[in-house]
Amino acid sequence: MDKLGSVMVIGGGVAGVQASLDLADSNFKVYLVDSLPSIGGTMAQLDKTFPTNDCAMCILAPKLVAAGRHQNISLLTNANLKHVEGKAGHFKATLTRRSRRVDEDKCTGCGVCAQKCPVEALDKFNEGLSKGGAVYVRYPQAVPLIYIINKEKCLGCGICEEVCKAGAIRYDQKDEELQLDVGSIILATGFDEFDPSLKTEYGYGRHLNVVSSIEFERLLSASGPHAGLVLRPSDGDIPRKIAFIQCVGSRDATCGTDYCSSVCCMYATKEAVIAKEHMNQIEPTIFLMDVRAYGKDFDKYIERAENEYGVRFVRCRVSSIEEVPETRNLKIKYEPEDGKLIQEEFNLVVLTVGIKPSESNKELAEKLGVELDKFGFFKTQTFTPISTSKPGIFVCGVASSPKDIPETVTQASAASTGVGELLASARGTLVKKKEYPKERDVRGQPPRIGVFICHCGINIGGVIDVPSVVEYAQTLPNVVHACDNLYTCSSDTQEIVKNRIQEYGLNRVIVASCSPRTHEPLFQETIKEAGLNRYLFEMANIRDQCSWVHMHDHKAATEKAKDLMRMAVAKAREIEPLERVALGVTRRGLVIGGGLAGITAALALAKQGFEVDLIEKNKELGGFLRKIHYTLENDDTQEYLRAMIDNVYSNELIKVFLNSKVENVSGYVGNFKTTVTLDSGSEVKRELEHGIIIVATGGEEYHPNEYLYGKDHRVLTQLELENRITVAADEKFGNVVMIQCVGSRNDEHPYCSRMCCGEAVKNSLKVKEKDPEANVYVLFRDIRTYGIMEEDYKRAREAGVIFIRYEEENKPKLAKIKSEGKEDLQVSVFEPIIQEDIIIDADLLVLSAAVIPPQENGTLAKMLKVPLNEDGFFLEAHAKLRPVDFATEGIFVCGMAHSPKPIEESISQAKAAVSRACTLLTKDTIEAEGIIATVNPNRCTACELCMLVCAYNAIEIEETKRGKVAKVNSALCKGCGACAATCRCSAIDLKGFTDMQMNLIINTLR
Amino acid sequence: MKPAEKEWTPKILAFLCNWCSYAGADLAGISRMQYPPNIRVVRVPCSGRVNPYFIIKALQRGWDGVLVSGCHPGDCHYISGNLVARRRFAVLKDLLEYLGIESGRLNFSWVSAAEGEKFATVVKEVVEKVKALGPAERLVKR
Amino acid sequence: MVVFQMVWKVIGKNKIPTLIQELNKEYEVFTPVKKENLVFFERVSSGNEAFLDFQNTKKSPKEVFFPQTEILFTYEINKQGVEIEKAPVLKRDIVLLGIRPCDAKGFLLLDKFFSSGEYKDLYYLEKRRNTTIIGLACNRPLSTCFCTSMGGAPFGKEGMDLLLQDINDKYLIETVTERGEKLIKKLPWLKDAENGDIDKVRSLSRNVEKAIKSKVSVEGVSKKLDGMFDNKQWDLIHEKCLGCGVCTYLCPTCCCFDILDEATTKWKRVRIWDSCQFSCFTLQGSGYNPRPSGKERMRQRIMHKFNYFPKNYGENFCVGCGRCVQECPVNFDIREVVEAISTDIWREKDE
Amino acid sequence: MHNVENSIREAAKKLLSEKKVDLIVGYERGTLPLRTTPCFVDKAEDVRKLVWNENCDANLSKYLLSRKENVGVVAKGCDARSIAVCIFEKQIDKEKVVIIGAPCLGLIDKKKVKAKLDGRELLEATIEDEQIRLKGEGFELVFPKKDFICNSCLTCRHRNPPIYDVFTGEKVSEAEVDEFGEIADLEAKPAKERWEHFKEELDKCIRCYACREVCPLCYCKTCFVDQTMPIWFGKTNDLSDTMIYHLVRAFHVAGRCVDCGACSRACPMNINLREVVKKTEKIMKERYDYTAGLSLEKIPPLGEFKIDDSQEFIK
Repeated sequence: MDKLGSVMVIGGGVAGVQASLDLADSNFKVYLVDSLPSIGGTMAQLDKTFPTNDCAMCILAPKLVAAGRHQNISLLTNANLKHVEGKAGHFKATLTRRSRRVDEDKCTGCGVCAQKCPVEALDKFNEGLSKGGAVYVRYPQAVPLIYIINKEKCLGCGICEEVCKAGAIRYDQKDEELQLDVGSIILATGFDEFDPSLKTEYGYGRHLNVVSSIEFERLLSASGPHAGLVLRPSDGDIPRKIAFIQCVGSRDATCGTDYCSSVCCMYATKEAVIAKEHMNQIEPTIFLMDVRAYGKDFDKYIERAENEYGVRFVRCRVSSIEEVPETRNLKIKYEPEDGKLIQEEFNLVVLTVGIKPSESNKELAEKLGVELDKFGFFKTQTFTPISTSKPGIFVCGVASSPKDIPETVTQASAASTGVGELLASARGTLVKKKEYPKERDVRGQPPRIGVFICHCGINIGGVIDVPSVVEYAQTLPNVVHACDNLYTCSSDTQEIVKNRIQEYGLNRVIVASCSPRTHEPLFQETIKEAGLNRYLFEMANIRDQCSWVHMHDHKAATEKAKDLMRMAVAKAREIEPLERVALGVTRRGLVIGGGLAGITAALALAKQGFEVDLIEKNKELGGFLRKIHYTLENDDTQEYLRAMIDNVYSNELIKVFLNSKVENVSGYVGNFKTTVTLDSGSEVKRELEHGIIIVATGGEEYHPNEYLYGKDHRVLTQLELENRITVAADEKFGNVVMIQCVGSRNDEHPYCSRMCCGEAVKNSLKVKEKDPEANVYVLFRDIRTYGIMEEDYKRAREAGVIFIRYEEENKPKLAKIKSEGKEDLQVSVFEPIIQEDIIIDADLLVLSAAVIPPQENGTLAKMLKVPLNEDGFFLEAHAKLRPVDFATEGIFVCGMAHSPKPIEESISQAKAAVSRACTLLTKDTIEAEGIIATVNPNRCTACELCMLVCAYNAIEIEETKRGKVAKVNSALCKGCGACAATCRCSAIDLKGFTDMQMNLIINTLR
Repeated sequence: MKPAEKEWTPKILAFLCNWCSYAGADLAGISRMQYPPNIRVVRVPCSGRVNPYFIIKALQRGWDGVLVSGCHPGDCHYISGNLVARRRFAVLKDLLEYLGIESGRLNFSWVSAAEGEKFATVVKEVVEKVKALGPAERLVKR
Repeated sequence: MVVFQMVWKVIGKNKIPTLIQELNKEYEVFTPVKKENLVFFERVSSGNEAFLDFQNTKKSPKEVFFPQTEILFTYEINKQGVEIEKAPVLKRDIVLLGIRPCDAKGFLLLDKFFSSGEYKDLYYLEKRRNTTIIGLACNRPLSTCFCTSMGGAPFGKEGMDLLLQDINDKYLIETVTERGEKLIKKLPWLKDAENGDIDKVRSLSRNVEKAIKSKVSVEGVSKKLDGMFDNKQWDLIHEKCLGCGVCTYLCPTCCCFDILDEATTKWKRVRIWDSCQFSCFTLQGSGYNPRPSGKERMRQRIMHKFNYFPKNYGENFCVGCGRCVQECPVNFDIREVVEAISTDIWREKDE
Repeated sequence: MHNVENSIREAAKKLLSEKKVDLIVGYERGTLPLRTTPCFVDKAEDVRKLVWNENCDANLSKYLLSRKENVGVVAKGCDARSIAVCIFEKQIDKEKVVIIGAPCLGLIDKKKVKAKLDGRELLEATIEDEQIRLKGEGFELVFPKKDFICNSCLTCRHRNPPIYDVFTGEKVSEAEVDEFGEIADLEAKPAKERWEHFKEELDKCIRCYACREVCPLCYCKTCFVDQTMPIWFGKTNDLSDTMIYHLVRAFHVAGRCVDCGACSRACPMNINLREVVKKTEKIMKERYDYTAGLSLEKIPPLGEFKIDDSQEFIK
């Protein structure tokens, strides 16, 4: 049966967008379906993201725009899945596209309709906190930027139809049905927020000053209802004391949500920190059970919140909230660990709501024939974290279980690898390449500038005297044509632009209209279709940054428009055609590290038809996983590993190098050369060529110095215990004491090792299973059984495992007590609830030892020119949205090389790394940026300052006839211009934003 | 007073990074926030592109004030362009002020893509400051 | 040639301010002015500013005729083309008071440069033609002065219209040219000099000339340099020279310039000083530099002063003021070079 | 002093005769009182030309830039530090330079001497026992040497070269000095007064570029003021152009300047150029806790960043 090279992605949140981009970039046709009128999902609603406090919109918007513009992606918004048939390789899907009452092809997104709409409707995006019209977009930067009429609110008054000069309003537009044939489906349906009114004891909906955390997020946002001011709903006062109540709808059997929502501890802390940043007088308190800061660099964030921002963390369950009628303040009753009941008054209470499976999951599961778990998430398995129960249908992000943004993005890429493995044979069959006329060579010609000035309906023309700007433009040097248009972006005007280019022999084009951020690519495409290099284009933003912001001063706005015109012309006179250099790609991968992540990556690459070299430093494959024998679900990991290793050796495309290490790496994306040393008795060196590198060097178990480890045979690590459990047939365990965080979260290793809480729960359950009489004590600081693992934690407690919390400054102590000729191990720990030391005689003391980075990471990082974080793990390009990429293109990271993590996450990451790699390997050539830095060798002194400031390692020093000079690698340069601005000699310039152009712009002052 | 001075309204040159501040300025427009019409925006890929020469040249040519705005630390589209630039600007600003250039003529801000309001506020404040200083003179070449 | 009556006048030192005050009514008057520890030639507006108790000024007075920055004209480009607006011309005539004989001789050399041949430099000449020079003889030459080796003298009159000669509390004024005489006539209150004073000045002149110890044998240097373009010594002597413009900018005879266009609110065409010692002096648009290193640049300076100029104009292009010797940041001493060439040390070393 | 001078000669002789270097860059007697001049010795027998005294004021690292041969260089603390900066910036090949480090207790500032003599010409100067004897026509004066020490030396914290290959003489004790005290008064003034001050000071500039040419850090192939395409700033002696020249030069040496004082000493117009560059040194110290020229590895402030760098000036 023939497979189809197309994919349907359901859900346009960050997961859906990432999966779509990866697929589209590796030559699949993508249909991105969202039931909302625009993509962006929950992340578009966030203010800032932990742990970097990045502005969510700043980092997400470029991805949304990229998805909106990608020629291999079709956005199907305001659409729902109706029906699916077929199977992996060829599904037939029927969709319903609900009417927007706005013509998608005609709407320019100018927004006049919304300005004039007389209806005030509550704004859903701002969580009902502010008002918008009946014709609206979800958020200002919406993709696609097409308005929609809310038919429930619309009065049908006809005003919008009247003011829309583009004629896009269609009251009579009908819903339509759409058929899609796709090879595979990805579910990225995200989640719903828990409805806090279900927890009646917290008074949400009754007390005005009790808000949900999502509402609070909007309050914090600069684009939110109060533009970032934190004001409480009842009276608009600044709340001084704010309480965050954690686990509202998480870890709560009473609501059927026994799982941990995984993200709330961090996002509540983030909200507290940002509230504090916005208004210093705020005193935030977070009421929680455990601080689940299990992610990379999360603990550091919590520490800063506590110590630098003064965020107070109180461990307890809040029993009730009462409103003080006069002040509308809220009295919170809670019982801290010491058991004394306390009542405290707060000005505002934020309910940190948990994650709920999307309401649509049930219906989708039915239509698609896939299974849900008992909570309503799409069901997956440890070893196949992105596969649903039905072949050909993949799932990613929170659709399968609660997770944070990087995990979600990782899974989205991983799902794309899932598709790639399935549809490798059909790759590239459904994407079309656009043909353009041959580019006119305009170099050396005097500039002939054409200026097109847009009225944008009345958006510009209503404020700026456009004809006078046209007249002015005609007087400027090198301008040979200037005219005005009603909508320059409309398709008929595009034709006009093309005709004028021919008619007047234009070789530079300026459009004065809206923002280049949204419209430059469109106009560049137009001039390209007219045979001009796309870079021979310049824009003057006379709408967003002129007519819209000076609406009441027509004269000044017109003057400003003329100035902007003059600046654009000044620059246009100096712009030159730029080339996007095509670089060849060696379609072969290198994977460093033969553990779980490395093996998974190598197999995923090979399954998609790429040759792989897999390098392992030890004498056999398997890495850390060799020491793990079973999972929480009781799957046999060793069996899985054996099968994987067999697959590796039987795959002709994979070449394994054991006892090997990387000696040297040179080259760049698409064209790496690596020297590998094989130590098999005598040293052999091999040169490998490949287009990408995946770093999967794994982690190691910390060798504890604490608690007599290595000095007493009764003291083991968790992995050793696991081995013993597996080997020993029917052992009696007696008193087993487990101590968590041995070597983690301390000065030496300040991070959380993430997997140990799960390990401890898993092994204690196993001990109890093997020997029900055994007593298991787990001494912990925070139990971090995030996500669905929370259920196992509950299971362990139910099985009689005793969990005792200890404070960092009051670590458990171990003593050897001599009695009857033998020495007993005695563990004492301070119990915070009874406020006393308790003493346990331990037959086995099990240490949950930290996961530490391999020492050779340092050398490898230097060779690859990629960074490590403070803890010695590899540091990705961006903690949120580029979790497996490095800033240096063509190099990726996965597994424990990135940070400690459990099996399913390593697998997801490995597949994600492969997906990112495939966006390069599936291409014959990589197109370099046009806007890149260039070196003038006559000026360069090779002082290397540019190399220091380049974040992409794109500059190297080259020996030439004239001596040493810097050289920009066009494959790596991203065109930020930091080098150009840093160079004292002005030996580097940035194409597209040259010194000459900037100089002329500055000189336009009259 | 010469007639030209009577009619003086400040002209301020603003270098905005494409990914955050320029987007923030767009958002101010999309949200129809009104601010004084005295700034002229130059779009640059990153605040890291802003060479000190751009700023000094603007002052020499008689722009009454300069604003450079980029992504907040950590938000840079190019990872660290804004952080490299921050040091460069710190030194430049300290030096210019030391030479006696009025501090209000040199302005720097971090404005994110979501901070339309902040952008409008920044512009208002900068324009106010420059208005209070009067027309640029000290470094201007006539 | 116009014959005129040589007159000797005398002026008390305390009357100098009065003199300047009076000249100021009709002329732009430039005199030495003391600023902190340095003495410069500057336009003065009152008589008290002049400072005549100096050895020599820091900068040479050449900038009065050849300013460091001179706007030649301004222009605008519009749709019609280029519209030129000439720079303003001289409003009043100039009097330079207190010019040392070496600097006055320097003017004569500059005159050759700016007025010989086909192209006359009008900007220079207009100012030069309308200037009266009142010199001031040297009673206390510096240890680095070697004017006598260059054909000058501490009491030299070359290039002067009038010469002041210092005897205790007064100056004797010697009329040198008709222009000087004209000026004297405008100052009827000046007393005639007595013969005794004139004699005193003559003997003083001889004594001071004898007191100049710094001698450079410049005789025949020009000729010797003819064959020395490729002498190996050039490789060595330039080595410590850093290529700054101190020597050339302070020199009373160096007069290389550059012309460029500048954009302010209008376009300006500007002439600025340039120096053969700068690495970009001969740098061509293509990136090629015919004088790529300090060696060629140093050779140019020496050759220009002691070979090319003498060939073209019959005189060395140096007046022995010693400014370059005094001010060179690395103590490069042109006297040593000339001496070495003259005494054939170079030729011997080259062989 | 003589002690150091002898050991410099010995070191130089050894280096030359053992062929460790092809050339020694040092100082020889100048042609004027209180002057020395750079000299280049390539034969062991010529080392006796080398001198060492309070007038060895040139920063000889300038002569090491882009040298092909192996060179031994006489270096004071400040000179050695600027060599370190140039080595970091790959302008001097570490492998080709032998630093003959010498301790320095301060150079004589001939401008201070001139100011003291107020127009009278100095014909002879001798320094002995912390005293300086100045002779000229009709005068002979004796002053304490300390009255004439260069300002850059008065704030020096590195009298002993922090890096060297051979050390000559004995190490001297480092002084506890107020590094940035000399610009404190100026900094405290209102902006307008600072502007007036610099205006007056820099108006003297004749654009001879002596400051640039003596500076070992000014090694650009084409200085920004000499560049075309575009022409950023004018080369005239218009105050605005001059100001900007000095401002940008100061910016360019920020985080690199070791305050050797060569620019100030070279200026024929007696402009106190250190006043401008000293500020950059202070900024680097206060903002980034950085002192230039103390290490061959440490990245200078403008080549790196910290996420929590000061940003009080950014809104």
